Amino acid sequence: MERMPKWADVILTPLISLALAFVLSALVILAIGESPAEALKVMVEGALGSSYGWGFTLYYTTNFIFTGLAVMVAYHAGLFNIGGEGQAAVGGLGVALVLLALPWPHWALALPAAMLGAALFGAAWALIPAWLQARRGSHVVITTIMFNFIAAALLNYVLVNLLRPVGSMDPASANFAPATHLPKLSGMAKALGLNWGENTPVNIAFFIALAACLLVWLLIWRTRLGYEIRAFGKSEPAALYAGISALRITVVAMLVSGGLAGLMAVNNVMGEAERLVLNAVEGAGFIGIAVALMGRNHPFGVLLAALLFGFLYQGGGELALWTTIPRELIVVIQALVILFTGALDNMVRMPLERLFMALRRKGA
Amino acid sequence: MALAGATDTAPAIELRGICKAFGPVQANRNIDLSVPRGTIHGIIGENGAGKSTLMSILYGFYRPDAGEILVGGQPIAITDSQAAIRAGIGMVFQHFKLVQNFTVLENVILGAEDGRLLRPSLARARGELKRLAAEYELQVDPDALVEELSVGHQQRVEILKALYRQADILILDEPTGVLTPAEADHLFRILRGLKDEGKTIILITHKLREIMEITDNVSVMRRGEMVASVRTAETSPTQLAELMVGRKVLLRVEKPPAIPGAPVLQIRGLRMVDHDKVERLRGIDLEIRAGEILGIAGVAGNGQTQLLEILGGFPEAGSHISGEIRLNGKPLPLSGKGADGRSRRQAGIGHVPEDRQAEGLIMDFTAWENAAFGYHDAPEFNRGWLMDNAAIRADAMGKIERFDVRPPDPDLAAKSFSGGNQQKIVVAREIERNPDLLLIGQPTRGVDIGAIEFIHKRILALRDAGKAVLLVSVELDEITALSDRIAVMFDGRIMGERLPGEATTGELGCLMAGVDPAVTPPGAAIPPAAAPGSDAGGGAG
Amino acid sequence: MDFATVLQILDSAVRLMTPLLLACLAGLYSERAGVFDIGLEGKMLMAAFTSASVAYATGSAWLGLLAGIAGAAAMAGLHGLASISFRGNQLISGVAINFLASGLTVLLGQKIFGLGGRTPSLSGAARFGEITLPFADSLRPVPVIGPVYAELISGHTLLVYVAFAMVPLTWWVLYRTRFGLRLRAVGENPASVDTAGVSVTRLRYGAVMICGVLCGIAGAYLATGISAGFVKEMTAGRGFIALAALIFAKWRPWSALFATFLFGLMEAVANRFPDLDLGIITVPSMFMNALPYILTVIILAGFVGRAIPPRAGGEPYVKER
Amino acid sequence: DPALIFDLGGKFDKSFNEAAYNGAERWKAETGGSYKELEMQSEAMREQALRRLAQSGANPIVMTGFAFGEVLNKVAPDYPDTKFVIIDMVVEQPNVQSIVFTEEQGSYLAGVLAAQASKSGTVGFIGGMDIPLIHKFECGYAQGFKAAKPDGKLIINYTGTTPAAWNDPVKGGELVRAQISQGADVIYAAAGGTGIGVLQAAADAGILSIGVDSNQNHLHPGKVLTSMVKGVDNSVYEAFKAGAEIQPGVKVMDLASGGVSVAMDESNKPLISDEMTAAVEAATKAIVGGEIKVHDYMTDNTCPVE
Ligand SMILES: Nc1ncnc2c1ncn2[C@@H]1O[C@H](COP(=O)(O)OP(=O)(O)OP(=O)(O)O)[C@@H](O)[C@H]1O
Ligand SMILES: Nc1ncnc2c1ncn2[C@@H]1O[C@H](COP(=O)(O)OP(=O)(O)OP(=O)(O)O)[C@@H](O)[C@H]1O
Ligand SMILES: [Mg+2]
Ligand SMILES: [Mg+2]
Repeated sequence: MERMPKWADVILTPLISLALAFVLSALVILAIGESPAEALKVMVEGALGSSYGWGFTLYYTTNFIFTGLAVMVAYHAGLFNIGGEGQAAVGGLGVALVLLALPWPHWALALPAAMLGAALFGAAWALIPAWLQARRGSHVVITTIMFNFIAAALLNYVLVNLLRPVGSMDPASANFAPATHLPKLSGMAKALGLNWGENTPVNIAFFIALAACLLVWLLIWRTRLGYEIRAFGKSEPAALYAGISALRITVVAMLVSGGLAGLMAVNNVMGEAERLVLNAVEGAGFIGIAVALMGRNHPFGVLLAALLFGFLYQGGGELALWTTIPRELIVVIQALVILFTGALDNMVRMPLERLFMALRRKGA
Repeated sequence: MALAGATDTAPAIELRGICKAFGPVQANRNIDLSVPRGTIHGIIGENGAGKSTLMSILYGFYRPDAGEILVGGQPIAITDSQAAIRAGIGMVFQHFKLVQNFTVLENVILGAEDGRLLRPSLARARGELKRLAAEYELQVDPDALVEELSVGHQQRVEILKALYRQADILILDEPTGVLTPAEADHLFRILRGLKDEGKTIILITHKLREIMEITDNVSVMRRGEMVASVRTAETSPTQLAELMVGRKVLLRVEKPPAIPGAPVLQIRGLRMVDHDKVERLRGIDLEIRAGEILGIAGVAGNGQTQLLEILGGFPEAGSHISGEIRLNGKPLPLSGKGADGRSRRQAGIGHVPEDRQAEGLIMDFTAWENAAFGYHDAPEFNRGWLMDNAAIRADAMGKIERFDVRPPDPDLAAKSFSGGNQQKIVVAREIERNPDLLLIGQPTRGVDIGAIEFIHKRILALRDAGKAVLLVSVELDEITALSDRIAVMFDGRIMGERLPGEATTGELGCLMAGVDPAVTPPGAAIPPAAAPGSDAGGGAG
Repeated sequence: MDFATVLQILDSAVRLMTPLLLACLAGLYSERAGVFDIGLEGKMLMAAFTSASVAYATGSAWLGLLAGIAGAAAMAGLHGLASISFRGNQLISGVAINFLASGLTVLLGQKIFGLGGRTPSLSGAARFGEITLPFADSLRPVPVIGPVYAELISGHTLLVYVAFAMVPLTWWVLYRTRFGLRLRAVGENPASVDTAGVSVTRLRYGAVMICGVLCGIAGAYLATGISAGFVKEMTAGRGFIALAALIFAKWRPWSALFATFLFGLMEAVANRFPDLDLGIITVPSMFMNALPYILTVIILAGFVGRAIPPRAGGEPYVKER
Repeated sequence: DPALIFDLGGKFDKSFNEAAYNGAERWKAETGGSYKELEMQSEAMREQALRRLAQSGANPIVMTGFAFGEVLNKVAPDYPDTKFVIIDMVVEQPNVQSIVFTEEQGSYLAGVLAAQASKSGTVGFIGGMDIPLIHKFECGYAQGFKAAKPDGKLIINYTGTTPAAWNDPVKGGELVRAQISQGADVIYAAAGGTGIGVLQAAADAGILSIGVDSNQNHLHPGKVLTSMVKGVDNSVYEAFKAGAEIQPGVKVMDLASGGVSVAMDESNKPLISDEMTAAVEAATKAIVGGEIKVHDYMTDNTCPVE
């Protein structure tokens, strides 16, 4: 017998937590002398009020889906991958190398190759922490954090010394050839005669992200590997009993995780910047942690949470653009959302459970 | 109803109308209990009947939802364990509450220190332990780390903790589950000694024999309620069993004689040195034939776990194994490829692990997912790349029905089933695969009597279908009831083999303690309750 | 490399290790009590901000220190609330605290000072000055011991000495006092403490608050000791390095001293030799800067092996399911 | 109205974003006009910001930082009636004015001053994030220093490889101490927020430091030798003043035009001897006259002096 209905656990609790986070955010906005209502209006209009806002919101959502899925897959194997940031950065390097190495005639050819490059590079960056965890017991939380720093150093070196065109100020690679530019959603809409999201970066990678949600769902809940990943994540001794190799699951789960994080580069590097710039990931790897946790480590939840953070990111950007509220407000709101939905969710769940118990007793 | 013991003074403990709910589970329902001073009071009941909960409330570990507690006739509020300790109550929990990497001394003083600094407390405790040891035969090395002690010794530490706090009323929750008969006797001697001093003892146990042997009065719990309190002298095991389960139960299984066939499992000179370079198995030789149950008796921690794990394909990491194992005549690899759990299953070995909650089940998985655990890559559960969840569910439904798993809801998480029903899921999964060899460890640990009956029948049915069964249990009764041959393990060796008909409990007990009565004359010193280098695998029930 | 250079590098290592040591010991208290903490970074950052702000406003480094402790303690209280009272996920709570500190410091700083999250520079009594120990100058001419005393041991801010004193103190508290015994027990098996009649909740809150206080000192040192004011994100990953050091030290105080010294030393060496010339190749500065992180991974993998955390660590103590 | 867009560093970076902000504020104070300002929060937002401002009718739109180059190239043709001004980057579009500074020249003068002021003959350079733009400062400084003191020693450090390198005053201070221990007595900081720590630690240790971008002499009067000032504020001020009439094309702000200089004011007056003044003037004249060519690191990623 459950303490409360499933819908209350899965939907009501996070919604109330979210509401609490927003109430507190409003207090913070008041405290810095701004109007929460005004701020909310700017955010909602800027992020959701027009196809233009949606174009950006969905672009960020795409990033967060990839990093959120990455954290989620590792989490199911009982591994806390904080290295999405570094893996996505190195994934970007993979994309850049693939796209700059060959004269791709068409994006449709370049895209699979770039995806492969992104996933392979991202996975490779997760491999060492995974192996060290399985073989040497070095805690993956620490090693992935370290690998974020090392990735930053590596990218800096590669961009400044190897990929940067001579004479360019910018620590960035050369532009990718126009033939490799991914179709934007706005362009697709235009082909259908619609005027949607003109000049927004959301591109075909959004659909790849949606497909990734579906595939990850299949992987985790419909394949043997997923079954083993979940079993291993829930109980290591039981997995051993069943003949599930700890080394294999740790490594495979982290490879998939790193690969997903790496795939983010298809969106931001190939789809948006169309070249590799320094610090292209911009914290999406860390936001992925919050996205996965808020999404209850389910791909559908990840999708919704990514949308929420996409909204926060774009809305927050608009806030910083058009009001005097500093952009750090968004960091605070994100923190509160993570805190309330992730760490303090029992604060909401415990009273709710009591409420439902009381209701049931009365009903009985 | 009158209980044995002094009637003129107020009872040591009196509980009135105790209620306790854990969320939707009503663990204790309006419980009354009276324990006369200076008596040993037994409490029995099925798993989940609420015995531990009731005692934990008395000890201040849980707060009751309603009810009143009187100690020595005075109503007191037991808000936390400190209050219970002040009222002179001590408790030895079913799962010990010791800090594994602390010394005995540190564990004893924890929470009962004399001042802010440790040194004086430690000195005083050292002296006090010496005195208690002499007085009650409770010797333990005060500077030993608890994790290095055998379960029996750990239990002594728990008792010493209570005595150090000057407990007048001592609660013991299933203390004998992990002890040898000799150790249990030793414990009972101590308890009698304490009783003679005027202390009051409450003893929870599943073993009716112990109730009859040592208690003055006994109370029976069923589904959170106190159904009876009687004088032990005026009742019988059969009556108690009926009160417990609420129906008639067979206390013995009917067993037709075995018809052994060809050898299925042959083990020669099996040795194992674990990660810490401790030799756990010191040359095991065994043979099991088709249609035969070999029971392995022994105190937990004498290598049974390691034996099962090696056969099942998941020995402790970093261990070194040598020797020879043959299944149906074919050698089994001991390490590397082909030596993991998956390969062992493919070779025809089924395994009900000792610790069902940690190993046999994924507690967060649903019942139907668990019903395929370990066999999830079998062809009938898969369709190409994907798992065939419909087929797995259908298979699970069948198992739930045939094994009478309650509630019959395949979507319930394993953790939401009671221990007995969890065990049924594991047993169903392993037995219905029809393995050539079934390894089964502690099949009925913490399982209620009805389920025990059922599981025993299924094991026998497998045997009668011509399969080999290796049964490991710390319950001597279970071993003698089921086995066709009994091997006793001690300190990584097989001390001897007996036939169930001819071996007495005392003889097996001696073997379990490392003494061969055929070699050593009776009456020779029985070594103290120790299982050398024991890892005390007292797994959850 | 001459003796003077060695001394200077060691001297630099001492300064650089101080915030790491304080944060590492902070984490030690918390994690020994069974509450994991990846929010050391955020607590230090918050403390750096509050201490710099108050030190600027009052002109007193001491009040700044108190404010730093208060700031970090507030964050610690939040962590305690989430992970002890509400049995939340300790890792998530830590992540949230890092985000929160990172955002709040700039937001408040901008609101108060209007300098984009920076506080104005501190001077005079608003900073902890360097202390010259007695006889430092008169002993200087004595060979070896003189320079070591005058250069390496003398001449740090008070908080450096506090940090070093915390090591034996922590050891003593942990292994010689009742509080320490209970603290260690609650991180290994909270039920044992609970059944002994001691409140698990109170003990864990105590440990978490000590963690806050030490992080507060670390943050105050960053903002009012080693530098003069707050700059956004000024902790620059030191909280994570401290965490790595804690694991490296296997949650033991003297080992923590050693581990943080090693990290301080690595950074000091990388500062001193920005482009390490190895004859055949010159290691680019980018990799010298990443050296502490690379070495952390190597050390964790090669030398530490499986560091076994306190057994009850990371899990909330749940009595009733 | 004109508009100003700051780069990711934010307008209070104590560096060129802040200088741009000061220029805009000066224009506001003098003319009483108003302007729009924006701060970036992510890479993808650059284009968004440009388009939104152009659509809102802002003219001219001034932006700071090379990172806008790519985007501006793409956006500018879509708004032919809007004038754009980009600082620190050349964008060749008919409606764009590109303003670049010869930081190497200003840094050269800083190097000359450092050579004069140094008693030990050893000076230091502390950069923020290890990127080419900062090497440009470093290389100019090295050339000036070596020209004045051919056998002097120059110690170079960078704070890090992540954006955190711009905000690590603790490490900045520690680098100062490391350089002092190697004999440095004048240190040039081109490191954003980290530079604040550098100047502080230098002042604490009683040696001289050199500020960057804005005039930072006043931060520690009598302790900061000079500041290599980039006239970003002037450029923004001029652009705002010119309004929609601003001339497209490349505008090189060099020593000759006063685009870069070494700051001389009350704060550092006691530090600057007559010889120093003379040396700076001589070098300025030589650079302006073309006798001295200060090499720009960015042209070939190399520096002629070590
Ligand atoms: N901490 C807890 N949280 C939630 N439910 C609990 C808890 N402890 C016990 N229960 C539930 O309360 C009921 C009574 O459990 P209790 O442990 O008292 O039984 P018991 O009679 O001691 O059984 P056993 O013979 O297995 O020891 C069970 O249904 C159990 O699931
Ligand atoms: N977390 C839970 N949620 C819902 N029901 C539960 C939960 N835990 C236990 N129960 C219910 O409580 C009853 C008893 O469970 P419990 O695990 O205590 O049984 P048990 O026989 O005492 O097992 P064990 O011998 O393992 O202690 C079961 O019927 C089960 O459905
Ligand atoms: Mg139970
Ligand atoms: Mg019990």
